[in-house]
Amino acid sequence: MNGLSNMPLLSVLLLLPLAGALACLAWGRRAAVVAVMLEAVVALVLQSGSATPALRWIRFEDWAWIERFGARISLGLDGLSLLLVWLTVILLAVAVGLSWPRYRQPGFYALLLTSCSGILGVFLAQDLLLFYLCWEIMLLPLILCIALWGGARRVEAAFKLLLFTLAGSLLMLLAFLGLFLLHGRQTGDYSFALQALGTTVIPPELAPWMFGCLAVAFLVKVPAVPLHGWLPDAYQEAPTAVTLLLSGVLAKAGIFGLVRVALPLFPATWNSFLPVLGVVALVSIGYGGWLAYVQTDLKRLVGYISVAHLGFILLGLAASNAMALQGALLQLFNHGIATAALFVVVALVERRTASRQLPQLGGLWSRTPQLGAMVLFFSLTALGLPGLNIFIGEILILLGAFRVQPWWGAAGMLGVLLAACYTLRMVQGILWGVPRGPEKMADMNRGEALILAPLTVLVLWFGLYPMPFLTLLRGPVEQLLTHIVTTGGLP
Amino acid sequence: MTGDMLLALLPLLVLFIGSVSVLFVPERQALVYGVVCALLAAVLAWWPWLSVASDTPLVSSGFFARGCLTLWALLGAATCLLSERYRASRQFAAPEFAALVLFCVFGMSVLSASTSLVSLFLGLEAMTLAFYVLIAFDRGNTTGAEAGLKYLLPGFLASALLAFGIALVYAATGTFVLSDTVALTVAGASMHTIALLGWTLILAAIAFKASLAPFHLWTPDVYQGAPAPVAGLLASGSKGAVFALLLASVPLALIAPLRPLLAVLAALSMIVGTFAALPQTNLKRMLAYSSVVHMGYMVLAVLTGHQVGFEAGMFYLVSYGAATVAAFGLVASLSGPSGEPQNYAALEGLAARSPWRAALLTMLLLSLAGFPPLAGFMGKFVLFSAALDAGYVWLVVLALFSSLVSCYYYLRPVMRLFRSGQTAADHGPANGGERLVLGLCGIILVIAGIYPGPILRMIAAIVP
Amino acid sequence: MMGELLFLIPLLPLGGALVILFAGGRMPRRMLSGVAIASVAASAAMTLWLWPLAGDRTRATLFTWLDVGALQLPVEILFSPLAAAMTLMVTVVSALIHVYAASYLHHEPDIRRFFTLFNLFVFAMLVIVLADNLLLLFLGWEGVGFCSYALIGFWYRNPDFAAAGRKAFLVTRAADVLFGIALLWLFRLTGTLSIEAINLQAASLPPTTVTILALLLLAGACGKSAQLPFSSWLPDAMAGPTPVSALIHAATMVTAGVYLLCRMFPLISLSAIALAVIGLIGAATAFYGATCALVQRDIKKVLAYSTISQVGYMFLAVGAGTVTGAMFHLLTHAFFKALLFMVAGAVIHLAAGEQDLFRLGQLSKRSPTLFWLLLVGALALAGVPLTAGFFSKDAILAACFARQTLWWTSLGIAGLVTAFLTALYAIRLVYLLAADRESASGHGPAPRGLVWPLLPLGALALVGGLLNLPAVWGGHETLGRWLETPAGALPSHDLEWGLAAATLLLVAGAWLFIRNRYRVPPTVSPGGAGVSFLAAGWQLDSLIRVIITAPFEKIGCLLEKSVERRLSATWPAGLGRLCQVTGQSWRVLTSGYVSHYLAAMAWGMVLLLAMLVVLLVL
Amino acid sequence: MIVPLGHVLILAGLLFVAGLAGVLLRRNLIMILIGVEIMLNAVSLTLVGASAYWRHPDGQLFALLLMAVAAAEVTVALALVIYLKRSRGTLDVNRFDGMKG
Repeated sequence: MNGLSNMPLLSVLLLLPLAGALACLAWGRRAAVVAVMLEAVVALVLQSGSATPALRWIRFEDWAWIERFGARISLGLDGLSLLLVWLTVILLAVAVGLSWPRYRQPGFYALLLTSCSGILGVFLAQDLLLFYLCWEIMLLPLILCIALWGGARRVEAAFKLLLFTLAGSLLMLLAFLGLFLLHGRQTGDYSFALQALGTTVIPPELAPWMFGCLAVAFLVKVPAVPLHGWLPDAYQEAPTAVTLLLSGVLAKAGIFGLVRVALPLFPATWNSFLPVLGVVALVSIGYGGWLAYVQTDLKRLVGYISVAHLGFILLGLAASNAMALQGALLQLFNHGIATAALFVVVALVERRTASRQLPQLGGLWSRTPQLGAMVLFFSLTALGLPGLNIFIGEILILLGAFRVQPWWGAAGMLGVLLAACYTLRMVQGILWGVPRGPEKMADMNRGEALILAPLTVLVLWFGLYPMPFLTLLRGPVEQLLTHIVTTGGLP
Repeated sequence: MTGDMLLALLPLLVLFIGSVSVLFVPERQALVYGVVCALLAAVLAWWPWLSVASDTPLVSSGFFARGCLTLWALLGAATCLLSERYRASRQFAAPEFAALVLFCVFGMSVLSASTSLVSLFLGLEAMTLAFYVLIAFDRGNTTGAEAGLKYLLPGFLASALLAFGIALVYAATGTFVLSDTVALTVAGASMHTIALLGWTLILAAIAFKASLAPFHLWTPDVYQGAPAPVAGLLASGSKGAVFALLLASVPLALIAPLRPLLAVLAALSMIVGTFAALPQTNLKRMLAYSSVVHMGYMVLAVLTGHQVGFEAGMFYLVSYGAATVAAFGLVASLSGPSGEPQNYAALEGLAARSPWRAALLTMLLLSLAGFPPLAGFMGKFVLFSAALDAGYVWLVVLALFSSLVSCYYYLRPVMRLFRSGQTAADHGPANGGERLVLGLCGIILVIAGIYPGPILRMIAAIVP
Repeated sequence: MMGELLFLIPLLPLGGALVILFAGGRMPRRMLSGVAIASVAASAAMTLWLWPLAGDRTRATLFTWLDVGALQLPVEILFSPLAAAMTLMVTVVSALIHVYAASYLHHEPDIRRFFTLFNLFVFAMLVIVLADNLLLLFLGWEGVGFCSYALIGFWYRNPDFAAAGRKAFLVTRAADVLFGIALLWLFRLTGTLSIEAINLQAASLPPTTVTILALLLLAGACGKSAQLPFSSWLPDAMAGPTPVSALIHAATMVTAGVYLLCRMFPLISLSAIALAVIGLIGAATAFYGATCALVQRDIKKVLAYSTISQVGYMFLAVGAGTVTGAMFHLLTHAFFKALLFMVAGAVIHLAAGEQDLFRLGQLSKRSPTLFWLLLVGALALAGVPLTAGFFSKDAILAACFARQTLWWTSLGIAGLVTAFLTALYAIRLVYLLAADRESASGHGPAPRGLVWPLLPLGALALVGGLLNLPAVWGGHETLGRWLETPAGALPSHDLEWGLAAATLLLVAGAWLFIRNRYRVPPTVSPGGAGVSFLAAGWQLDSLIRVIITAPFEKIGCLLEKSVERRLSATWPAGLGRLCQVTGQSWRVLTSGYVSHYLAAMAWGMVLLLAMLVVLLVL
Repeated sequence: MIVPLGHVLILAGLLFVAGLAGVLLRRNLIMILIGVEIMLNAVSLTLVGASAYWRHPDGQLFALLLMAVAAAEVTVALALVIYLKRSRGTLDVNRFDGMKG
């Protein structure tokens, strides 16, 4: 065990999916399963080392990369990234499992794995260039997946997603470059290390612009409401595995970026940005929820649900106190699991009914009660029923937000009502009423149950006993808060 | 003329002699001979006891000149290797083809090594002359002749502009030595205006060679009509050589009044190239417009006017060159006797027929679009950071915008590759030479993208 | 520790639910319902066994649910006398209704789902009752909401039934938003969510804040308890199976709002305005429910409106400051309303599903036992002296009049009027059911399982008044002493006697009126405008539809169509198209004519030269 | 120097523009080539003039070189002229518009 933990596990974690992707291309899609399993094993080993919360990092690895720019391959794992690594691994497994009967081409799995490499890189990178590199790597394979395996308007959807997110990431690149040059000029040390760049003195006339670039880049990925134009089409047209990763993990990467990159780099600007973020968050909650209520396509519907839920997470960031931040960061995981589960059940429903349109569905319960129960269960999760995981995050966020800005908390509460409106409408459309569609359909088979079972367990676990995970987040949140307080001038 | 000078000129001589002697080599071995000559020149450039740094009056033999020569020689070799099957199916006269390629490489090497306006002119003309013929080489194809004409006439005009520009600079400064002319112009001689006029004309001629807007209109037609390997050489080599000159010997950015001109050329190229590439459905034309955009980026490197920027420019050239040569090489490799698969429609279903080549083409286009972790991204990254450092924020923002839009036209053919196509393939499997060249380009793109340190170090070592 | 055993009270029904959920598929029906009944009955037994703990207000902690920043939130229960009384009522009534349900649903194929949800409901209800902090209470609060939703829509094939469930959930959740805001606010103010701690700190809060908080809590309670203006879901909720109506929508869940107010009473009582509003809402709802119940034709809807009305009394009690009165009425109401619902269920069962009062009848002939039980329930509901309903209702009215202010006196008079109306519809129900006419025929006598659980309830409905017999009647106010809750202003003996007399008069009047009106069984005819207005619950539904639901949907569709599909979806696409068009139009430049290319070069040169000239001149 | 350099440059400039005009206005390939030749002659004139002005022979040498290069260029051009005339039967440069866009 000791020998194992001396290995550069983070690098292994990062490269394993890539290796898996190559193996997929060489030996077929079974390699993907092996890669996912190995990845889970590595994550478990990392988890076992997470028992010392006193340290800033559970694990830190640093390799030389491009000396010219002082760019290094530095990977850091703390409680937050560990949680998100788990999320990535779990959702990758779910995505692979869900796609298994449907997509036989190894290329599909290779792309999924490649994307996961990028995602893990984003969660681990402590060097901005590496971060940017991974940021792009995580998206492109998924876009190719959409373009190649998506629905009828796949190319359009893929391009839309690409252009939106790329516009964001180019802005991000601009900000990174500016920061790199500023820091280099100030200190003579040209470096992309996040730690070092955090100390840069940014001219006050530049700071809002640079921060704005980063904020847009990250909010596009989330997406927050005025920047969500890519979402409905991409979610609708993408293969479910991709939709699941997009909403389950990539959205998290956006929020993670805000917390891990934008905040430490621009603490002062961050504080003046919070009111804007709060409004954006509330608009996301309200607009996403309202639109979710009128959707007829299930994937679009779940997509908007996801927008609304992500709005809550943003609200937590906007509140920026211990409770709200911890809730928001926990919610990253919770929402990932919940939204992935919703997409999975939607896919399973579609598999049986060959339709995703609410008017063509109905009375599923009478034919597939087990699947129906799953639809109901995960809808209730999305609805924020206490005892299930989404509720924990939401209530912490709301409690925290109300302390900072009462009307944020109150408006957020209205979002909870909206959640009930749209989820129950969905449940009503799918499960209840007169049976429509095929007379007979098979209930969940063992494989499908195997995909949903772990998600169910996680939803309940995080809903009923979230303390172990909240403890994991305590260190990172304190870190952020001290950063905000000491350098951002917030009382 | 001393022995040292001869030794220093040896690689050039090898290229020149090779280009003459290849005419006497039998048809079947001619291209191999050409490859051997080019590689020999490349090796000789770095052979320890031959590499004496002794500048001749016209051409330098410094590290940069030798590095460039190596690059162009490798490009020439790659062109020969890529043309083997292409030539065989079209009954090209191999010796003449190889001779012209070698001569072209010779011209490029002289151009990028030139220390004098004379050698600059000679090198440029040598290269251009060879291209005139190479472009129209495929006599069975009438578009080839049209392409030749469309390169020839603007080329003539550009030559005249260049010559007049040189004459004016000479008239104003009284010398042909590049460093002196630049220094005198910067210092502001008595005939400052005449000198500036001359430089502007030279700039216009160079803009033609590098196909900067609005001197770029020939580019798509010529790329489309020229044989694919030749177009590859034209797109990477000739432009590369011109920019190598600008980066090493003619630091135009030092002449303050020319900077806005360069900036405008860059901006126009980015905008025009980007928008014109959008509606294209012909791969070669798209690549042509994309090269306009890329050359616009390259101007940024010229504009920085300092070492770091020049290094970034060279790195960008390498990444762009590798992708472009490989892209045109792929078109050549996919060509059958009936023609080249230029239209996107002809590329449909390629992934199913030849997955490796489809994957490579995808990679090349992604690299050109600047997606990490490929060389194109790293190239843009170093280039834009240098330009930002030099203070050209608006140009960098424009460049980022054009990169954004460019994704659309690069990815459009990619999407077609993976669609199930109906078109029958008339191309055979790639031969050894093609595999070697394409594979190498692919590896360069990945390495330069993921671990660019060594390449950057090499470039830093040679850029003066 | 005995205290930890307290957790078994809610966990037993939960365990039952889980067993049924996971193993129910492989169980025979009898065993399945046996598990359900046994788990709830065991819970009731536990409550009795652990009853002594309530005297010491025992707390027990299971584990830490949340510990974030300032928030320390254990999963903790508080077994206070109030909670104990409520727990006992819930478990006992639940156990009886479980037994009833087992026979009531003996034809239903999917009883596994039914009993899972039913047991889950009991669990959630017990969590509400026992929770020590507001968040845990909220868990139960939403939990019962969900179970109610799923059970109302139990017969989901009928989309209307499912929609009724949805409506119930959404309306209550709308109120929960306000409750939730109160929760957030309380946490902001006090830094804790423990109910005890909040109540202790309440006195230090500014009065205006307390008033607003109390009103927010009131709103939450109104939602759950179907008080105005959140009352419209309850009549629709009758779509569920009758045991569900009896348990959830009569005995337990709808009274959770009252229970919440009772728990938070120390806070609420600090604001006279809030109390006045609570009283007003209670009286208004009581009157509203009673008027609507008068004209209903669906037997279950009569009972539903009656529930609304009776819960209104409880609110009135809280407003008048008599928590004891509220709890007393809550308990007696649970007995007689559960009884009435179950009688109604049995009647419907006998009539093969017919629910229209005008098509039912001859109950006394077909099943005398049921008729007597109905009579007991109706008399208790009407508040005939000496029944349980009489004492609890009188206690409330007495508390109102005892305040001796204009406001409370008028509310008390409204309560008296309502009592008259209550008597009217209760006796009308009996008359219509007993009427001698052709009625829908059904199968034989009521199964025993449907009858015997009613007997203890019937007994309780008759003698439940002994729980808190006022001193005037020779009692000791046992319940009040046990609960240690405020009993409000003490009424004078004269007032008590006067009220009793008034009640007797009102009931008698009502009986005479109904006897007169329904001696001849009424024909089936549509009523006038007034009747249909009352029958539709004062058109509350349409009002909500016009004011809230319809605009919400319309704006949503509008957003989708105009903003999302057109604007948001087209502006990126529009930009893309703009780029495309630009590119397309610029293709003209590459005209294919060499002379144009040459000219372009010349123009380019001119451009460069012109720039140079400009620069030199500048 | 009898003629001032300025005058030479003006003349050369005029010649150059004249040649340019020929290139731009003519459609016939041969005439365009002649235009280019005129421009090159302007260059030669400048070079020779400058050479005289600066009093060293570089310029004249370059002029000689230029002639050689021009000859080579024209050789290639004429070969193309013949090929085009044979294959398409015309020397109007705007008839060759098979590729555009």
